[in-house]
Amino acid sequence: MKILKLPKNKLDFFASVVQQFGEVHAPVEQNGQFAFQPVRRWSEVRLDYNRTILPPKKYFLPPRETLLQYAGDAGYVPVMEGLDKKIVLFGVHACDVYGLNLLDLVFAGAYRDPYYQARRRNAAIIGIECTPDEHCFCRSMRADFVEQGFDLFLFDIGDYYFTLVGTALGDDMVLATGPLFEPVSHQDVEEYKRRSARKREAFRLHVEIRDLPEIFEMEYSSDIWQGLGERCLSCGSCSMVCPTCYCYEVADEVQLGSREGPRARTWDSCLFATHALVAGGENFRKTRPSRVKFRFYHKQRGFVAEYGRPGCVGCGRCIVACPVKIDVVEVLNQLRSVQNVASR
Amino acid sequence: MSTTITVEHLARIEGHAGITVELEGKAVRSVRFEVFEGARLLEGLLRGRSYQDVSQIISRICAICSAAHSLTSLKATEDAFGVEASPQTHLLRDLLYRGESIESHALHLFCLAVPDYLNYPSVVALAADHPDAAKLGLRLKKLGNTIQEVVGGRAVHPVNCIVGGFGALPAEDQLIALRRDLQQGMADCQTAIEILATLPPADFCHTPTVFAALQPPADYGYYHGNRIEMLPEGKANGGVTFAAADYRSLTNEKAVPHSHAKHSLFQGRPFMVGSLARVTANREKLSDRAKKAIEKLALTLPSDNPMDNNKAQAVELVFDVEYALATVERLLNEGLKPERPAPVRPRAGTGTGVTEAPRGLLVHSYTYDDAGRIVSADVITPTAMNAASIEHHFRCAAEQAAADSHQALKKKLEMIARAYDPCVSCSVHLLRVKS
Amino acid sequence: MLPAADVPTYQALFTANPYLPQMARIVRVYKMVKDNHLFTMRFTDSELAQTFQCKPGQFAMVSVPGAGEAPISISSSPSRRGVLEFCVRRVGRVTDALYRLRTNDLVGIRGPYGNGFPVERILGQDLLLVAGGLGMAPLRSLLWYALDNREKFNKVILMYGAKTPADMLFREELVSLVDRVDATCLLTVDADPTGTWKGHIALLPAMFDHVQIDPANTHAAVCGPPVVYKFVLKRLLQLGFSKDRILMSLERRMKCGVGKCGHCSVGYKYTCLHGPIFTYWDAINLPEMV
Amino acid sequence: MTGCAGDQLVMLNCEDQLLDVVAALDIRDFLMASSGNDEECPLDVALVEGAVLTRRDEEKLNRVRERAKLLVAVGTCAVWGGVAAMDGGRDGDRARLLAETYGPTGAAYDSTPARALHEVVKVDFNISGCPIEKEQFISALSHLLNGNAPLFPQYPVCTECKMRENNCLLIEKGEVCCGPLTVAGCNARCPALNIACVGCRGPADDANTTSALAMFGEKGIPRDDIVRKLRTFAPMEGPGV
Ligand SMILES: Cc1cc2nc3c(=O)[nH]c(=O)nc-3n(C[C@H](O)[C@H](O)[C@H](O)COP(=O)(O)OP(=O)(O)OC[C@H]3O[C@@H](n4cnc5c(N)ncnc54)[C@H](O)[C@@H]3O)c2cc1C
Ligand code: SF4
Ligand code: SF4
Ligand code: SF4
Repeated sequence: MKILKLPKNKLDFFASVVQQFGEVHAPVEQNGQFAFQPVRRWSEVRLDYNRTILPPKKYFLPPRETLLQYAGDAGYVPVMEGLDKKIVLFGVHACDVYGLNLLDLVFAGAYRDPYYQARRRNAAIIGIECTPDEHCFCRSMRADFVEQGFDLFLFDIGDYYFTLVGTALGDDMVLATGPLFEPVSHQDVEEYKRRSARKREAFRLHVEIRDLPEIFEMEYSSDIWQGLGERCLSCGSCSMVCPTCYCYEVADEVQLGSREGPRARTWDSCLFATHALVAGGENFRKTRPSRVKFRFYHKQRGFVAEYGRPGCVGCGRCIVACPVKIDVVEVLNQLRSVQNVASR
Repeated sequence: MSTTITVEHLARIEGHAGITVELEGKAVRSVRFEVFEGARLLEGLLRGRSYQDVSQIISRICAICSAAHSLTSLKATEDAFGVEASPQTHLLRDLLYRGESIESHALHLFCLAVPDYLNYPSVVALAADHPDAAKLGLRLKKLGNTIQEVVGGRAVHPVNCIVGGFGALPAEDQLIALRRDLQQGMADCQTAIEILATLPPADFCHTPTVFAALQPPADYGYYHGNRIEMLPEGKANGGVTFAAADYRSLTNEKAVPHSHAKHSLFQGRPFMVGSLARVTANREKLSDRAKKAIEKLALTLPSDNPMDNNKAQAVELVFDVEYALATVERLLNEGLKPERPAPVRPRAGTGTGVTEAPRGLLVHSYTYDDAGRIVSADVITPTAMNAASIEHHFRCAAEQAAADSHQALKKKLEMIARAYDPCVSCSVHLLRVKS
Repeated sequence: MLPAADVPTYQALFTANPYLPQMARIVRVYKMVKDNHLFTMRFTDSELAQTFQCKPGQFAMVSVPGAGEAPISISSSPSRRGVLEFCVRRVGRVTDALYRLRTNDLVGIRGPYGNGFPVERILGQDLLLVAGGLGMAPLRSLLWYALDNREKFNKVILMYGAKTPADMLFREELVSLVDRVDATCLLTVDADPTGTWKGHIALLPAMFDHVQIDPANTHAAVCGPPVVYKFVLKRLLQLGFSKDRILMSLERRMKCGVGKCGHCSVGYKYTCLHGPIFTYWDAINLPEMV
Repeated sequence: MTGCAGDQLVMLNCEDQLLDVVAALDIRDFLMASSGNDEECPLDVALVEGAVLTRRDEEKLNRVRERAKLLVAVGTCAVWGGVAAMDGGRDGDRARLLAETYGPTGAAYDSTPARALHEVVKVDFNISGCPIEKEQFISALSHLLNGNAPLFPQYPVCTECKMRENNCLLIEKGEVCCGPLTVAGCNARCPALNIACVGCRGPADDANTTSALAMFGEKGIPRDDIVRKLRTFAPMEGPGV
C-alpha cells in the first residue's frame, strides 16, 4: 500500500483540492453534537469529533428515498436521478468505514441494490483516525482499524497526517495536490506505531466477541431480555443511528386525484411492533423483550452466520442515543456474566 | 303577528354559531347571536400547569388566531415574571403576528366574505368563474402561512415561540425565499384592492359605533403596546385610554343563557373591536400605500357601517405585506444574532398581555405561584367582546331592512356576522365571573 | 455481476434492478373459496411470459400500483409455461386492492424468489404432501410439478384437509385426481354441512391411516395453520421421518423479497433467501421459526 | 364537533392543492368553507373534526355516522379527545369549572365531558395531529380516493427526529420530551426547532408509558408533572382504532 504524509497545516488546501472530486461533506458541530454536512467553510469542520449523530449510511441508504415511480398502465419505472452525484466524505472514522463495508455486503449479493451501489460508486471516502471516548468499543468489535473501504486514510502523527492510499481514486487525489504529500520516514513510522499503541490503551470499554454467537444461543431464554424489553421504549433511535441497521419499509404513495405516484422506502426498525406483524394479526415478535432480543441477536449472532462477523462495529451510537440507557456493552457483558472484559 | 328568522348554523365562519331574530310585525322584538360551540374550559384546565406549557395549550383555543393567543400568552407570562425578551425576539414576534394577520384576512376576505358580495356559496364556486381572484386570495393566504411557518415553525399553533424567545431562529435561505414571496405579495395586494374596490356596496346597516383598539407605541401593528383606547360613538379620536392591566374596566361581562359566549359591554354600551376599530383609531400610523387603499375602497372613517370591517381588513393586508417585507429586508441586512431565549425566573404574581388579534383586542391574564404554576387564568377574546355589538348591529339591520323578504334579511344578517369575522371557538373562552 | 450468457432474459430484467416489477395482465379471476381467489396472470411482454421459469415453492412479489406489494407463492407448476397462477387470500391492503381488479387489469410482478422445494433431493423418491386449509396454495405447484414429471418421482401422495368442502382450495381439480392410479389423493373435511361430500370426513392426521409410507425414502412437504404443524409433525416423527426430510413453507412479513429489507428474518436466516422452504431441522434450530 | 377548527384550517391551508382537492372530490357539506351545504345526503367519506363536548355534538355525530360509508376522525381532538380532554377533562370538576367560568347560567349549558369520536361511534380511520399535517391529509385523501386505506407511520416521533439528525433534547438537555411516546408524522417538527415535543399528535401505537415515567422520574421530575404533561392531548394509553 502506498503510504505518504500530509503536512497538517496544509489540510485546508488539500480539502480545497479534493473538491474537484465531488461535493465535500465532513463532520461539523451542531449544538454540541456532530453531523456530516456539506462543507461551506473549512473552518467549520471538526475532525476532532467523537461521533456523528447519524453514520455515513445516510448518504447511501437515505432515511427516505423514492425507488420507483408508477403511472397507470405504464407500470413502474426506476427513479435513478441524482444517484450519480459525486461526493467526498472527509473524516470518516474507521468504525464507520467498517460499517459501510458491512452494508456493502448486505446490498450486494445475487440481488444488488442499484441505488445503494450507485451512490457508493460515486462517493470517495477519506478516513481519519480518532480517539476513543467512554462509549467507543470498536476495538473489541475489531473495527478500530480498516484495511479497505477508503480511498485515503489519515493518521495524526503530530505535524503530519500519515496517509494510507487505499484506491486509485485516492492516488488521483494525492496527485491532484501536486507536491503536497511527502514520503514517510522511519521516524514517522515509529511515531505511528507509538500512537497506535497508545490508542489501543485508550479504550475504556471491552467486550469479548469470540464464541459470542454460541453464548447468544445459550442465553436465548435468559431473564435479561425481559428486563430490557420492559425498559425499551420502542423509540427506534438505536436503529436509526446504527451504521449497520438497514431494515426498511416500502410503500406506494399516490398523487392526489391520480393513479400515479412514487414507491418509496423508509428506514424501519425491528424494535417496532409492526416489524414482524403479518396479515391476520399474527406477530412473530409480539412482545417488546422478543424484539430487543432480536436486535442484539441479529447483530451479534445473525451477522456472524451470514457474513462471518458481527453486525456491530462498536461505534457506541446506540448507547448514546437510547433514552433509557440500554447499553450494548453492558448487555453483552451481562450475557457473559463478566464485567468489562478485554478482548485482545 | 310575530315571526322568527333563524340561521341555524352559520356557514363560512370559524366555529358553531347561529342567528335568531324575532319580529313582531315590523318591530324587532329580540336578536340573538347564539354560540353552541361546546365549552372546553381550557382556562380551568390550565390551573397547576407550568408556565412552559401555557402558551402551547392556550393557543388551542383557536386555530385562526393561534399565533395571537400564543404571543399574548407569552406577553402575559413575561409580564408576570418580568422577563425581558430581546429586541430581535420582539421583531420576529411582530413579523409572526403580521403573518397571521395576512393569512387570516386573506382567508376571510377571499374565502369567507367575498363570495357573499358576488352571490357564491363558497370560494370554490367563486373559483369556477373567477379563477384568478381565487388564486390570488389563496396566494396571499399562503404568504401569511409561510411567514408563520418560517418564524413560528408551523402555520397553525406555532411551536417555536417560548417564554423569553424562540426555540430556533429562521435560516437565512428561508428569509431569502420569504422576501421573494413578499415581493410577489406586494403586487398581489395591489390587485386585491382593485378587485375588492369593484365589489357591490353592502349598505344596509348604519349606526354610530363605539370602537376599541390597542394603541401601538410606534408603528401600526398588533403585537406591541399595552394601552387600550376607547373611541366615543361616531368619533375617530378623543377617546379614553387605560392600561392593559386594567382590562376589566373594558368589560363588564355577563353570561347570557342563549350563548356560550359572554357579552362585553363598555359603560353599558356594546363596542366593536377588529380591523375597523384599529384603522379608525390608528389611521395616521398607516403607510401611504395603505392610505391609498383606504381611498380606493372609498372607506370613510369613522364608519357607521360594520360591513366596512371587510374594507379595513383589506387595508391592513396591504400594510402588513409592506411592513413584513421591510422587516425581512432588515433582518437580512442586519443578519440574525444567534441568541438563546432570555432567562426566566418564575415568581408569584399576575401578568397581563394584550394584543390585537386579527379580529380585535385579545387579553390574557395569568396569576402564577412562585414555582411558575398557573393559579388562575383569564382570557378575553375579540369575538366575545364583539358579541354584544354583533347583536346590536343585527338589530339595526333588521330594523333598517324591515321591508325586506325574510330571505333577504337572513342574508344580510349572515353578512354582518361574517363581516365581524367571528371566531367562535375563541368566544367561548372568557374570563371568570367576578364573585 | 453480469448475467451469464445462458441466463434467461427475464432474469437479467430482474437483476438489473431487483425492485422493478414487470407488468402482467390478469387473465382470469377464479373465485375458488370466499376471500380466496385464484388469479391467473400473464406478463405483457410475451417473451418474458414464455421464458419465465421458477421452481415449485418459489414466490413472487405482486404489486398493485398505489396499494403496494406482497409476497405470494406461485401456485402454478413450473412445468406449465406462459401464465402464472396465484392463489390469494384477501387479508389487507394489497390483497384488497387486487380483489378490486378485473380481468385485463395490470399488476406488477417480480421474481421468482426464495429457494423453492429441493426437488433434486426428492427425485426418484416418494413425495408426501400434507396440506391444511389454505396451506394448499404453496404445495400446489409442487403437486403439479410432480404429476407433470411423474416418471421422475416414485410414489406421490397428497393429504389435504379443509374445514368443509366449501373451504377446499382447488376442489374440482383435486377431486379429479382422486381416481388417478399413479397418485394417491386423500381429501378430507372436518364437517360436511351440505351432505354432498364424497370424500373423507375426518381430521387431517387420520389420513395417515389410509396409506403406507416409507419414511426412509420419502420427503414430506407440510403446509398449513399452526394446528396442522402441531399434529402432522408429531405424526411424521412417530413414523420415523428424519427431520431434514420434512419440508415446510413459512410466511413472514416481507418488503423486498431479495434479502435487504430485514423484515422476514427468522433467527439468522432470511425467509426470502434461505426460505421460504425450510426443513424441520432448520426450524428447531432457528428461534421463533414456528 | 368542538375544537379550534385547526384541522379545517389546515385543509384550507393546502393552498397549492386546494383547487385539485376540490376537483378530485365532490364536497357536499363543509360548513367552514361553504354555505351551500347538503346536510342530508349520504356520504362516501365524512371527515370529522373536534371532540364531542355537547349533546348537540353527539346527536350530530350520530347523524353523520348514519350518512357516511367511511368516517375519518381528523385531528387529535377527534382521535383522542385533545386538549378539552386534558387530565381526563377533570371530569369530576366539570360542574364547578362551568360555574366558575360562566356563573350560575353555566349550569344550564349543554356541556358533557370531552370524548373522542371513537367513544361515541365507530371510526374507520384516524388522521391525528394538533393540527393535522397537510401532507398526511393530502396523502390520506389520495389513498381513500383510490379505495386504499390511508398509510401512516405508527412509530414514535424519536424515529423521525433521528432521521432528521436533530439533537436529542431529552438526552442532551434532560427536557421532558414526549417524542418517544408520541406518534410520528410531523417529521419531528418541534425538536427540529429545539423545542421538546409536547405530544400533540397523541400516543404511538406501542408507547411504553411505564418505562417512560420511570425514565423521567430518574431525571428528578415529579411524577405528577410528567403525567399531566403526557395527558395534555390524549389519555396516556388509548385504544387504537
Ligand atoms: C413467501 C410467502 C408466500 C406467500 N404466499 C401467499 C399466497 O400464496 N397466498 C396468499 O394469499 N398469501 C401468501 N402470503 C402471505 C401474503 O404475502 C400476505 O397475506 C400479504 O402480504 C398481505 O398483504 P396485504 O397488503 O393484503 O395485507 P396487510 O395486512 O395490509 O399487509 C401490510 C403489509 O404487511 C406485510 N404482510 C402482512 N402479512 C404478511 C404475511 N403473512 N406475509 C408477508 N408479509 C405480510 C405485507 O408486506 C403488506 O404489504 C405469502 C407470504 C410469504 C412470505
Ligand atoms: S449496535 Fe450500536 S454500537 Fe453497534 S454499530 Fe450499531 S449503533 Fe454502533
Ligand atoms: S434506543 Fe433504546 S429505547 Fe429506543 S428502541 Fe432502541 S433500545 Fe429501545
Ligand atoms: S414534535 Fe410533538 S408536539 Fe411537535 S408537532 Fe410533532 S407531535 Fe406535535
